[in-house]
Amino acid sequence: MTPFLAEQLRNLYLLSPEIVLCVFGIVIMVADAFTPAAKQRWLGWTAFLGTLVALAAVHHLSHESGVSTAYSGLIRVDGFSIFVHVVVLVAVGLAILGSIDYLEMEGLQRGEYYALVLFAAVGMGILAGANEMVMAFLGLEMSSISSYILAGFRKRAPQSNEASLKYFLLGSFATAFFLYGIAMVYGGTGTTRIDAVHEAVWSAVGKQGHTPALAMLGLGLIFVGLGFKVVIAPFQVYAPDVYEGSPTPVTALLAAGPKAATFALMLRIFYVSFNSASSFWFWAVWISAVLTMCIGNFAALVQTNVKRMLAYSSIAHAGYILVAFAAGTEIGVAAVLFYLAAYVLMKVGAFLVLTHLGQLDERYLDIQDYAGLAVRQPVLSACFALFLFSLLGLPATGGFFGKFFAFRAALDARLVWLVVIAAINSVIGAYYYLRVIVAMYFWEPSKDYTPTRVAPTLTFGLAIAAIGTIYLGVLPARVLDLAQAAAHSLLSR
Amino acid sequence: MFILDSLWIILALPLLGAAVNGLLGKNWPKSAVNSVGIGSVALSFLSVLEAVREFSQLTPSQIPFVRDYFSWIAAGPFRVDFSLQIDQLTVVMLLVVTGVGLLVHIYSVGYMAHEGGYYRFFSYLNLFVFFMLTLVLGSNLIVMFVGWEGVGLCSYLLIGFWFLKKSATDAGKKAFITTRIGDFGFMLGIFLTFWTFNTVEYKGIFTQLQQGSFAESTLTLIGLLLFAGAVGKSAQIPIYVWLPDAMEGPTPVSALIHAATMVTAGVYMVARMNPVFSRAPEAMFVVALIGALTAFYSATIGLVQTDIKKVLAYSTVSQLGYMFLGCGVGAYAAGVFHLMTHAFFKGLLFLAAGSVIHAMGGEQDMRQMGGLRRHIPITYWTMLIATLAIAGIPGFAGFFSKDEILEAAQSGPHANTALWLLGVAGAALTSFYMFRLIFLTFFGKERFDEHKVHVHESPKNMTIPLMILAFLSIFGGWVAAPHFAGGTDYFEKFLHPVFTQYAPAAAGTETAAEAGESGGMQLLHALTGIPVILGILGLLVAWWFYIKNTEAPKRLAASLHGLYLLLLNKYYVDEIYLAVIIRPLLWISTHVFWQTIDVGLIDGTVNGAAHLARQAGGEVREIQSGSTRSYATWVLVGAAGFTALLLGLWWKVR
Amino acid sequence: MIPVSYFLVLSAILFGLGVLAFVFKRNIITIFMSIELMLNAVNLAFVAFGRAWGQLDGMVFVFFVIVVAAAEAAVGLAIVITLVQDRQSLNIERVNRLKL
Amino acid sequence: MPSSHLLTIVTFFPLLGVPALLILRGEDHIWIRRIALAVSLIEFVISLFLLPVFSATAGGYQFQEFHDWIPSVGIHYHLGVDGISLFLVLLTTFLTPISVLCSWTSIHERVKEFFICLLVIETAMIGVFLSLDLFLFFVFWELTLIPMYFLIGVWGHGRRIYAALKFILYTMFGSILMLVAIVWLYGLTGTFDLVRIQEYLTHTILPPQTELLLFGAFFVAFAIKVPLFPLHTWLPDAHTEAPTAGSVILAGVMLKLGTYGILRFCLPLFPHAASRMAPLIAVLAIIGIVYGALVAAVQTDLKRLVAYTSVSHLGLVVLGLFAFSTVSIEGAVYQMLNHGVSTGALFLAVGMLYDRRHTYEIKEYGGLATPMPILMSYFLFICLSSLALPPLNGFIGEFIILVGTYQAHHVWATWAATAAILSAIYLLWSYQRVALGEVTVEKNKTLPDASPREKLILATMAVVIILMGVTSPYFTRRMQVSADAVVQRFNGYQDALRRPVIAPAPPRAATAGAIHSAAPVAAVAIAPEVTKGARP
Amino acid sequence: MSLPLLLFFVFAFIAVVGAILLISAREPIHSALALIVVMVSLALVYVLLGAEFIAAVQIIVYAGAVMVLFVFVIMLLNAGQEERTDWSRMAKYAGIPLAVIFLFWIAHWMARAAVGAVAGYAPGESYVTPSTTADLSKLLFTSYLLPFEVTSILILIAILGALVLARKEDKA
Repeated sequence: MTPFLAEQLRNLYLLSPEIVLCVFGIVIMVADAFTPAAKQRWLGWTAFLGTLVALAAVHHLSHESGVSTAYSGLIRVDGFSIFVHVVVLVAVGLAILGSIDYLEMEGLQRGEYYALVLFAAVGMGILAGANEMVMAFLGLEMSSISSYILAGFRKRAPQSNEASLKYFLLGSFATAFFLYGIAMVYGGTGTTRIDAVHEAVWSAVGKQGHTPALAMLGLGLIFVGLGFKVVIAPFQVYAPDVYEGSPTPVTALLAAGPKAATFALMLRIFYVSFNSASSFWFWAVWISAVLTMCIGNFAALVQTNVKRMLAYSSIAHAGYILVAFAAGTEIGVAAVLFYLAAYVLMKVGAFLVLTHLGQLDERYLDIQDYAGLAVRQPVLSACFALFLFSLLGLPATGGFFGKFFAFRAALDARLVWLVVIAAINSVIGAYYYLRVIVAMYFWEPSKDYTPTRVAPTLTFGLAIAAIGTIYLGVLPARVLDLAQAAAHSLLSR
Repeated sequence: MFILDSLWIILALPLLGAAVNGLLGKNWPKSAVNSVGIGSVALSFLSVLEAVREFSQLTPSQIPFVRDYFSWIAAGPFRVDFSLQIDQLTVVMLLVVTGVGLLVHIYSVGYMAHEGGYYRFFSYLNLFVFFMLTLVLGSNLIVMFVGWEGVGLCSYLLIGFWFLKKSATDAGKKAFITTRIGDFGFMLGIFLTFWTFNTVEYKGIFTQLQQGSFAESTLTLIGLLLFAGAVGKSAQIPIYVWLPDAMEGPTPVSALIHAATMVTAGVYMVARMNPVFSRAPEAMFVVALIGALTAFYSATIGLVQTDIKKVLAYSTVSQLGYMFLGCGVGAYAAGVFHLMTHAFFKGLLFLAAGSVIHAMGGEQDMRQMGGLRRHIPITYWTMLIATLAIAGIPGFAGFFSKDEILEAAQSGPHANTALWLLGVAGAALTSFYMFRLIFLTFFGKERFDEHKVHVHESPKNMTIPLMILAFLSIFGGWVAAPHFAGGTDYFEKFLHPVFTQYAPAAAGTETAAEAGESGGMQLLHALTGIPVILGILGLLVAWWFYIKNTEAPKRLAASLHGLYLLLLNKYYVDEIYLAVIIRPLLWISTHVFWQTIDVGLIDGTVNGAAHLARQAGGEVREIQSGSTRSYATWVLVGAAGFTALLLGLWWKVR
Repeated sequence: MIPVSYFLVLSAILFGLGVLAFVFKRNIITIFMSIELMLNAVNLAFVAFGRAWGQLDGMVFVFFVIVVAAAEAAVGLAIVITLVQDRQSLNIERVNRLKL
Repeated sequence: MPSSHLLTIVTFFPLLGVPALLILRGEDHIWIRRIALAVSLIEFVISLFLLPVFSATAGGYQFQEFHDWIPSVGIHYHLGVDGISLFLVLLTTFLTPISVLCSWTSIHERVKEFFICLLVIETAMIGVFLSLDLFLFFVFWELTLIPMYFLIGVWGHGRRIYAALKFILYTMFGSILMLVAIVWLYGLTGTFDLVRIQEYLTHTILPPQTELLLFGAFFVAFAIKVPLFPLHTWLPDAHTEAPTAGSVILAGVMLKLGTYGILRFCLPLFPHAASRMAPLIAVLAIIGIVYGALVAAVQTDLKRLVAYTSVSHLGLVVLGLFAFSTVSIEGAVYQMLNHGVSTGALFLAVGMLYDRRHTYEIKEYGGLATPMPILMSYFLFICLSSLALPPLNGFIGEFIILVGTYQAHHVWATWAATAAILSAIYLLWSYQRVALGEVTVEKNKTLPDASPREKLILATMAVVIILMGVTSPYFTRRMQVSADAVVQRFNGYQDALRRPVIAPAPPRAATAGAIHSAAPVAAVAIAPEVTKGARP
Repeated sequence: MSLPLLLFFVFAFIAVVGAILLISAREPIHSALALIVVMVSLALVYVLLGAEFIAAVQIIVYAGAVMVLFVFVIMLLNAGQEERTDWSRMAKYAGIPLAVIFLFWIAHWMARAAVGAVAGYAPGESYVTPSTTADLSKLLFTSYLLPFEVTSILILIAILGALVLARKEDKA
């Protein structure tokens, strides 16, 4: 084998999860044309299989020791990337499981849907491993453009269209900022390679005594672009609308996947490229964290639409993640990663429950509809309660440890007041989560709502999410170790 | 040494009786219940007798005779054993408690024969005897406190025995709560004692007092705090108010608890703690002052009461005042002596009054009686004896004890003329209102409807206790009689060690004014002393008013209308307490604490915060106006803001 | 010779105008066009910086941006068409069913 | 020291009942109750095995168990028992079967879930008492909330939802701050292990400001739970709306979590801050005592009344703790037990009334002694225990606390002693209104007296009340060493303060290497007064 | 003033005016045309920068393809005059002023940064660097091979999206 061929094979190997997803995506796309409507759900299973195979590929990659780069350093395969891949793939897999019956019910069962989901996953995977802003940009766009379409997948529903349009316009708007940021960073440092930017900044600091102002400006604009995607204040505005309007399984995906992947990119850019400027961006993160938590929680307090409430809740959670982000330490990275893992499970889990509860045309999303649900559907209610408790941050759930590690990281960096604000916020947040539980458990059963049987597919998905949530809540040690290793690999050269 | 070594038997018997009756007696026949009730107390009494016999054989160094049973409280250095002790003072109290207790039990068989809750009654009575014995037998303040509170409980239960009557339950509650106010002081006294002496054992406290020197102010404070407990329990000014109300209970209860034993616990306690008081003259003065004031004050109220038991109740308050006066002027023995004689004659008075009430079919208003001496002669005679005794007519028990107290107040080491005057005046009033009671009840014409009320003499099981007590009311005082003839006061001699063993050295061993005048002169002096004269005067006035000239009281009442009303309404003390303390407290609790602070302020703040949060949520959601352009503006705000922030920081650092 | 900063300032002005257009315009398609304007500004900046650094990487970036913009345009306009079929209006202010 | 898994068994045994209950059909109420009762009784018996083996003289924690849980963060599964927690555990295991029994007939709906909640709550509470790892402690602490939240919310009365939310939000507000403090403490000491933190803090003196903030965060969490005035308003609501078993558990054990926490964490870990804040806290405690009693007196709702008595009683416990004497602390611990039994019993009795009439309004009752003498006798007896009548249990605890407090602070004890008067007022008054007099409401004339099951419950409580009144040294002797240790530590700290203060050098967790130093610098700027001196 | 500079100012002026026209035009089709003007003039600016390939792509892809699409859609939807509806208050009072400020803010820093902060840049020299299409394509197919491949997927997504969105809704 020639060295060239060997290198190309290795490149392909290192990129295997994305390739697997692409292949499955294309296969589904093609198969769609030849599959009769009645059998379309098998495409969903194929997509799920795709995520499993991709996971297997990720698993295989995880045996790589140290840090490898592919395609002349454009892609970095390290523990960090692998961890984020897993998180993203879990989110995608769960979302697919939630979609199969949903689409059936809505009469939207199409191969394109799953193909788009898988392509979005490719984008997220690229984001996770990007070591070059071009790649980051492309990854971001792949996941975004797929998301725009997915958000509008329920074309019959006006709110789905609206969500799609808003997401598209604002998403592109933010992308423009992101790109301009990249341009400025490029202008300031002469490179767009993430690790090279670090060196350029560092040498500029050495020569001129400070970070180039252009790079700084660029960082600010990058923060805008990425902050938009991870839904932090004041760029959170679009999220509730989009999350509410999108088909629920898509909401699950949107709330989890892109957020996790974009956070990964943010970590790379902020922690690696602008590591030496952390005293500057720290304040941006700090302010944004406080705003995000407060806006998310306060606005959620007054929501009666549970789906929208969960959308606000995911804003609040982005705030908690920022608390860990603000720490600026390796522990902080680990905390962010762990939080993402827990968050993906509980958030997707919660939205999956809504997938079922909403019923046809997402009719039942008001809190009133869930009155006395616990009597009629005890297991589903228990499941929902579990996710809500986890979102709330009660022990024995993943959410608790997520919050705990976040607090720990922030306190470790002496961010006492930030943690206190986060703590108070999480109590405020408790109110609206508990209100749903109040409705389900304490109220008299609602008359309008007729429960339907939970489909096996969804049950399977919910079981995974629930077990995962509890696993992270009871035995977080292993995942935490992985997160720490990932954090370490992110920061190692 | 059978009983002395097992002092607990004395306690255990009544407790057992109480438990058996209380738990099992509900469905038993009355005879079974009362044999358990009486039997246990009788056995206890016999044990006491045996204990006294054994006690008399102890050498002085063995006294007080202490027995530890078990460690009851052990918290760090605060250790309390459940231990009992017996000394001369205890002996007196034991005899009184079990003796009178036994008589009252026997009496109750007849008195309560027709009442419901018979088993309950005997159970409570036995329980009372148990606690009272605990009180007097305890060898430390805590065990005493147990008995102290326990008798309070029994008092509560027995006053409210007829729990269907609101007045009865009110009275029981009032008794308990009011005495608790005193107990508050008592508890603080115990705390201070422990703080000072690091122990609560009598022996330890007294020994330290003797050996070390303690600040008089501390001792005074201890004395006053302990005395506060006594004031509550023994119904002295200003918290005597519960005792008259306590007459809502069955009469045997009044006799035993609210005359003979429980209410004297305060006196016992002061006497018991005499080493402390002896070193705190100011505390002693307060004791004497409160005692004298109460003695006079409640006697004035007794003048105009018409309820036979109320008269006796105020009389009890008054007599308790004498006892404190005695203790306060240093004549502890006299105080205890009066305690004993009072137990006899006041117990008798109550039992006899009970007999009257029994005979009258429940009527307690003396204005509805009259001429009863022909119908119930035994009751009449015994009651007369008791009245003579309480009025201090020479020869009767009360004469000896009361005179001794007044004498000490006049000429003892802590003599105080003003207090003496109060005491003497009280004595005159006592004589008056007691004879008023006798005359109204037993003399004159029958003021009741003989057809409705079938007046009958009480059964034997009621009259025999009366007779025994009458005997004691006459002769019970003679143990101290020789004193008046210049001889030895046997009672005092017996108690002498208790009050001298730990007495301050300077005070010496004087207790009775034995020296000086010759015996004959003394006797003459005593017999012609002002108290006696006034006592007889009181009798005569009462005779004048209620036999001779029955219109006189009305005229007097009319001419002194204000004073009369004041007395009749007991100086409006209950009303004042209600208006000044209870009502405001309840009002503040309800309106200020509960409604304003709890509901308004705290919950208001919390709910307000919640409301505010929701309102903030309502405001915050306005950001989400639904307009894409406004969303873009927010992104722009962020872009401008954060770039400005970053470059601002950059500018600063550069 | 033209200083690079001239290009950059031109880029900034165009970007700013693009932003202004986004918040100013009400027609969805025009708003979309303002995004294209912003992307154009970005491209200019990339090329200018690339020149400044003497590298071609900036131009490569522009290439990708153009590709993405084209893809976005395809999808975006499809979304717009779908929406207009439903709302019968191109006014962005009428797209406010989802709010609060 | 015998190394066994006894503590783990004690902690988690009740959970065994959960799958057993889950298997049963929901309608099979009889077997559900039986199994719940059996599990809780066996649990009680198991917990009794602690007693003979527990050494009264050995210091420190006994029966310790130590396993890794999340090693990379230094979180361990560390259980241990000392004289303080021993009896609290027993109290828990004792009250749970009682609660099961008292819910025998009063719970008709979702019976299975009800008993599952009870069993879970038992495990959580025992876990709180036995945890020696701060993190583990916190986990159990929070776990107690959820089942209680459901107990109140699902099986409660009228305003149950408001009460349940109020309960959980109040408590969570406190506990989240505690979590922050726990993590912060971890940052300072590098461990979550209580024993090691204690050791560390013996050698190192925290900067006063830091200590005060940490103390405050812990204390507020505990004070809310206790509840200390003015954080008490959730309690009356929670009690009033909770089902009887919920109230029994809540008053009997859950409030003790607060006082236990103060004793276990606030005092030994932050002695200086504790002593600085002691006057303030004592004043609050005293206000609580008097205020709780006065407000209790004027309540018209029986259960609310009892709830306010808890405010008063636990104020006394807090006072005892902050008097810092062995005597008062032992008294406080003992009083925790007493309060658990007495107030638990009060709630039981009140619950029995509720079962008959479905109201707590006092004016709906009156003269009940006539139709139900036995129940009312027990009620009176329990009232007497609660108003600290010697020689019943309440007296012992209250007296010891007051004696101990008085040794150091005359004025505090004097104010606190007024409780003796006030408790008599509210209890006897309410008893009078409920039990005495003529029967005023027609319905009440035919109410049945205590059933055998109720008699069994009440008699058990009565026996315990008497036993605890007479045999207190059995308990206090076993607390002695532990209480002494707290006081010693406190005194030792006072000595240490007189030595020159050495700025501590906190060991950092191995992985906690900062990748840069700028963020912490910025962070310090946020809270300079907080972190000042925390790092050399 | 040298010719390139003069040309630059001319093109820049046209571009800015085009952008302003885009904003001020009330007919979408006018805006589209204005945007085409901007694009073309930018393409000319690229030429001034020595990026002829980009200039060509700009004309072909942007002005040629993308804008045609825009115009096509405008025609398809028969988009008339912009509707005058209520202003979003947020956009009116905050958005527009802020956008203006932002414009100057960025322009200010761009001007400043380009002069001082860009390391290794010497005015005048860099203009001689050859940028041939060949060099560019070499770079594109070596270092940037992966993104190039990825764009194919991106375009696939776009096709898929257009397909999904444009397909007639079958009645469920």
